[in-house]
Amino acid sequence: MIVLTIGITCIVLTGIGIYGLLRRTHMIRMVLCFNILEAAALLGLVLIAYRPDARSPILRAATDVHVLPLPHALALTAIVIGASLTALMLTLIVRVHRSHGTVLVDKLKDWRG
Amino acid sequence: MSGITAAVLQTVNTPHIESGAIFVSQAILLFGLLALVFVALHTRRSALWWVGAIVHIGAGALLPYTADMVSFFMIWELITVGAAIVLVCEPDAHGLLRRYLPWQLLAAALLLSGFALHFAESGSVALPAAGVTAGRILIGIAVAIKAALMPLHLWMVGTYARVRPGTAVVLSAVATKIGVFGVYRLLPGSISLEILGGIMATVAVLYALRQNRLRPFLAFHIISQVGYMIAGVGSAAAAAQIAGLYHLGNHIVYKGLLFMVVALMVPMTGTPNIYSTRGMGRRSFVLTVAAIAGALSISGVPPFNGYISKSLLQYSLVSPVAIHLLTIAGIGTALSFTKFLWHGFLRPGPLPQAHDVGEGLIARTGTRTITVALSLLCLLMGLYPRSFFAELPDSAGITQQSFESGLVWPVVGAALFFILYGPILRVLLVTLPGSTTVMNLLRSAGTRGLQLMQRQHTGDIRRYLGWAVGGTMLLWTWVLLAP
Amino acid sequence: MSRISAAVLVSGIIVFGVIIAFELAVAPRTADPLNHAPLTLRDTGAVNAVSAILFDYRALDTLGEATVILMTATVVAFLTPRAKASMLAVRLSSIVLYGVVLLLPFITILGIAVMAHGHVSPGGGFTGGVIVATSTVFYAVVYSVGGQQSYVIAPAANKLIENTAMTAFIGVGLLGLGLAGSFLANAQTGIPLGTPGELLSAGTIPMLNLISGVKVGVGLGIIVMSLFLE
Amino acid sequence: MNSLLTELPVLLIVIPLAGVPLLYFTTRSGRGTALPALAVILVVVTLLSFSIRDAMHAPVVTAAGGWQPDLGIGLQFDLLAVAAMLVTSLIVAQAILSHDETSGAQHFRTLLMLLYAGSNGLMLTQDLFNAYVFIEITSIASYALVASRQDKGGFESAFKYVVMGSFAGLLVLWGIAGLYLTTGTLDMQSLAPRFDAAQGAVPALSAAAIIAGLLIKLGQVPFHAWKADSLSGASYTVSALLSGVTTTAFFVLLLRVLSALPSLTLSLAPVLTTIASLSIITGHLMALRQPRYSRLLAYSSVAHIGYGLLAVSSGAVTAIAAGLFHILVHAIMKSSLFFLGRSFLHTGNRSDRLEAIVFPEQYRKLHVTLYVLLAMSMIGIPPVLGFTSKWYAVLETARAGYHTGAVLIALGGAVALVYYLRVGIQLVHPGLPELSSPGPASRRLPVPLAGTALILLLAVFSDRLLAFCVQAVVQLLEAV
Repeated sequence: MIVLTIGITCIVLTGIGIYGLLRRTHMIRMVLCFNILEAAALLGLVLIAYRPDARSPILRAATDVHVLPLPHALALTAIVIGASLTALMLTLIVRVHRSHGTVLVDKLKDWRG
Repeated sequence: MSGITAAVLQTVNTPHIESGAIFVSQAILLFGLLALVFVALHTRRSALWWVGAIVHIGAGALLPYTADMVSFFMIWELITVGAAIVLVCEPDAHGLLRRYLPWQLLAAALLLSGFALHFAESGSVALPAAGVTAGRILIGIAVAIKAALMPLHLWMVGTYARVRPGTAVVLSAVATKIGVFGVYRLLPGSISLEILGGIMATVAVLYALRQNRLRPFLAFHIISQVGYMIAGVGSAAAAAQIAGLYHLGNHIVYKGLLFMVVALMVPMTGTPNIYSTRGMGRRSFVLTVAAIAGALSISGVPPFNGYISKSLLQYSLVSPVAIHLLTIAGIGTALSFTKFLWHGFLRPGPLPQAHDVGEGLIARTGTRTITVALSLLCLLMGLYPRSFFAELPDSAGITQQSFESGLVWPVVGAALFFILYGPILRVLLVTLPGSTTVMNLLRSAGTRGLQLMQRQHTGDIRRYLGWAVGGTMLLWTWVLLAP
Repeated sequence: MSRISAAVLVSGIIVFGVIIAFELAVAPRTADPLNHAPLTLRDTGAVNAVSAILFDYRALDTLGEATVILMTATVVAFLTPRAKASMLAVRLSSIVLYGVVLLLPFITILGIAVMAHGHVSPGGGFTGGVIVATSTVFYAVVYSVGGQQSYVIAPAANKLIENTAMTAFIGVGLLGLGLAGSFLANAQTGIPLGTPGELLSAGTIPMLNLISGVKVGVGLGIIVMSLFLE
Repeated sequence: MNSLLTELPVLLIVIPLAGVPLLYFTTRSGRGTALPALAVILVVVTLLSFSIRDAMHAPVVTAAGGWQPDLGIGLQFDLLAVAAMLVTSLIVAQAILSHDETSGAQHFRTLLMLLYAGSNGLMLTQDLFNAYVFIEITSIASYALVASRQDKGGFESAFKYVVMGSFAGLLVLWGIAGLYLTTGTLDMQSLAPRFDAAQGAVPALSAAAIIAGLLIKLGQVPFHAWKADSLSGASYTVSALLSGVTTTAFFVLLLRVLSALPSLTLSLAPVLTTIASLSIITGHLMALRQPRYSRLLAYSSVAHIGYGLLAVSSGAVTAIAAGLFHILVHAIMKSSLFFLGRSFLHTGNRSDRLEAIVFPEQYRKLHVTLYVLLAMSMIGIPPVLGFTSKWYAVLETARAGYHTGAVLIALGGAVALVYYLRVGIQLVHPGLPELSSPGPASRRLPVPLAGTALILLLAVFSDRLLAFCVQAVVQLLEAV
């Protein structure tokens, strides 16, 4: 049941994220959409690690069933990278706002063709 | 193996030695050197121009000896590079390069594709490369561009009409001849090539008749003569191939002669228009003799060299259609050159004022000597053809009978000029589509297409993201549905 | 992107998502994914398997990750030359002002504790680093009111700490190279792994935990400060 | 020494990374010098050249941290990596020499070291997730480099680049997660059998997502549109890096991924061929009407990477080698063309619109010669290296059975001529009005001298270079 719920959430989040990326003109909303997409991917990773009735991979007693630790490690790395990307995008938005005077992505049309 | 260095080394060690190749190479080399001497005497050129011209002619003379695709292609490109260097030195370099290079590179690309398909089938880089049908067609188009076959001739007329006269002499020595040699070397003989050559010879003559400027006029005659050569070397009959090659040699000589005459004429009369030039006959005896010799050669009048190759072609071609077409072309050529001689040299009337059109020279003795030498060469190649090209049959030569048969059609052509020329010209002007209109149509269609494509790239990153999402989904769909 | 084409694309994505979910539900899983958990204790001596993977099995990834933070911090600081801070126009109440000062040591200590216990309990360098970063951010937010800038650590010192931490990370790696012949090696170096569960156990993992904690703390601090000082 | 050899792949990544604090600590104040960065490159190249012989013998496989690839991260140092890294090192070194602006020089060099480390990692790694980390390192460095000009156009370019790049990164992340879920491994070496054994469509879909992400990074149709936009605002040095280093690294990674999944590559071949063909057509046609130097070159890159992809997707060893060879040659010549663009700035004009660009007075003839040689190489006219690589690409693609593709590659050169001619005519245009403010006069020789000399000299050895590439591809395919 929990797998199903998280799976559906994952798919729905991806859909929302992609739709937002394609439709929203505000740059910060685009960044938020990226964060949503990333959250979906992280949920997916956590779902991969999931085992029924398992505990977190803190190996107090070696006999316990643990969830897979590797996806968690990957997720941690992905979070850090995602946060860095978000920071970079926000910085760029600040600078674009200063130079173009807008935060709407459809106004960024100096380069085209 | 398609190793480039290895293949080039192999060609250096074992070149392709065969009488046809030797003849073409020597013809190009000989005439090329004469052309260089002519230019040297005629006018001053920059050092870069000389480098280009020497590369152009040298590569042209080298090409017939290549034994494999790598060397053939590289030297083929080297000819273009040489020509490009020459054109860079011209006053209107930009326009010339724009006209000349794209076509040459297109030819090279098609040749490369054809070679590639051949290589794919045979696994070897040896020439001749005429295996696959598709490859054969590609190679055919490539050599057709180089030989300025009729719908693909625009580069040549555009270039030869705009360069300085001396440059035209040098360029005319190599470019189209290489195309003809390409037909000879790379394509198998067939009736369709004969007919194609015949059609080209005829149609080009019709276009030449229409011209009123000297150099486009000569350029269209080159195309027409190339038609003869293609009919010859493209034939399956060995005799026709030899005749075609000999025509190539002849053509190099008399066409160069005519270009030189024009190069000397224009500054003297001050106009490139055929109808306005006149009185050359009274101004320069030497040039008049040279012009007459060139005109008689190209019209195939015995005992000049054009007759030999043209009559041989008439006997040896397989397709009767091609033979008839060539006869019509011969009449047209005679008609056309009667016009040239009449307006430029023989017509009575007041002499125009001589003035400088940019070359800054008056013909010097040296240049005239060369025209005389070439006129003599035309005559000698007609009188003693077998000492120039040993492969020719014993029957080749001037006899009593040949005077009778060879004079018929040229005389008909000359007579037509005086009787019917006006009506013929009027019909031609109305019916033939101009090449510029076709070109403009193509160009505007192309531009419209490119604009459409460009307008899709709106600069909106969300649209690009949409393409990426769509592309990914297409990839996924394929993965799902693929077996 | 028009609404219709966006809708088509998104529904396509959802269809694929459903297909994937269905496939995963139906298809029998042939290969069980690689599981580090049963090996961790023996190999690394760390109780926290995630930490063991991050700082031992896949320490190269973590080096890369630390690089990403370093790089982002550098870039963000470079692209946002310090302008005047103009966050809030009002003066904050004394509760906030003194509360932050009171809280600050505790937050920092908590962060350091999380870093230090990364190999024995949930948490680790990254989590701890984020906690430390919040403390500096708190301080800067509260004391930057009114236009003057306040730092816990000066920007130049931040950079120094970042680069030193980077050097230290590579240094630990080189230690492994020197002692065991492989970069970022842990157990093979001969450093005692200790008793699992103890603070001083698991070889180089705690060191790397601390180093990356410092890096994350300082790096995130730089990033956030640069962005809000805009 | 032996242990150093087995650790070589890690060192090749770590040495440039260590360059970052090295640059920081050796800088007293302000701009610093280029020496530490150059030293790093020198060390890497020395290591590379000393180990070519070992790589010839057999690929050097390293288990990072001493953990066998399935548990930990595997890195592989083979001829493919040697070839690509020699090329990228050359370009990075040229970029360091090329960047003569005082402001932000230190920042630029730091990013350059990070880009270098990231691209080296991309070309060496055998682990999918590790590849993802390096993809992000390389990409973030690229985004930052694009923005480092700090002007209006630069930020617009950088933002577009970040958006597309992040999307690509997410696709790769999804793909990696899916592959790990279904095959249970992240190691490319052990992927193939498990991939074939796994049931259902998920493994193939995941791998396709990774490939799509890499195609975005490489800029192939229909993922290409960001490329020109994000190069437009970058400085020429940065554009040279992006089209030289980043592209090469991603191409090598794509090669590794494709060769790790032979069955998928086989079934995807028609799609990849279509994508490559479309890229060739679109790239060349779009370049025809571009008003700016950098955009024109960017679209031409789309087409040239298409050549490589086309040759690679045919699956034959010699064709893959020819594609690799062309990509490497393209990296050298395209980056040289971009470096050449820096000379426009010496005439005092900042715009790169084709009407405005012109070569400066100093070394004018040299500049023109360089441009002509490079353009000949891009078009594929003998006797330069670009010709031989195109020749091999055409012939080997045809031999592998992709006749249309071979014809497309050959015809591409003819189209390319039209736009390079247009630029060339503009560059030597004599009737230019006097520029109001001549830019910073440079006494230095143009940077792309090295690259151009290389494409001239190496043309003689193209047979041997191709043989080297063939050996590299054989190694790559045997390793799986």
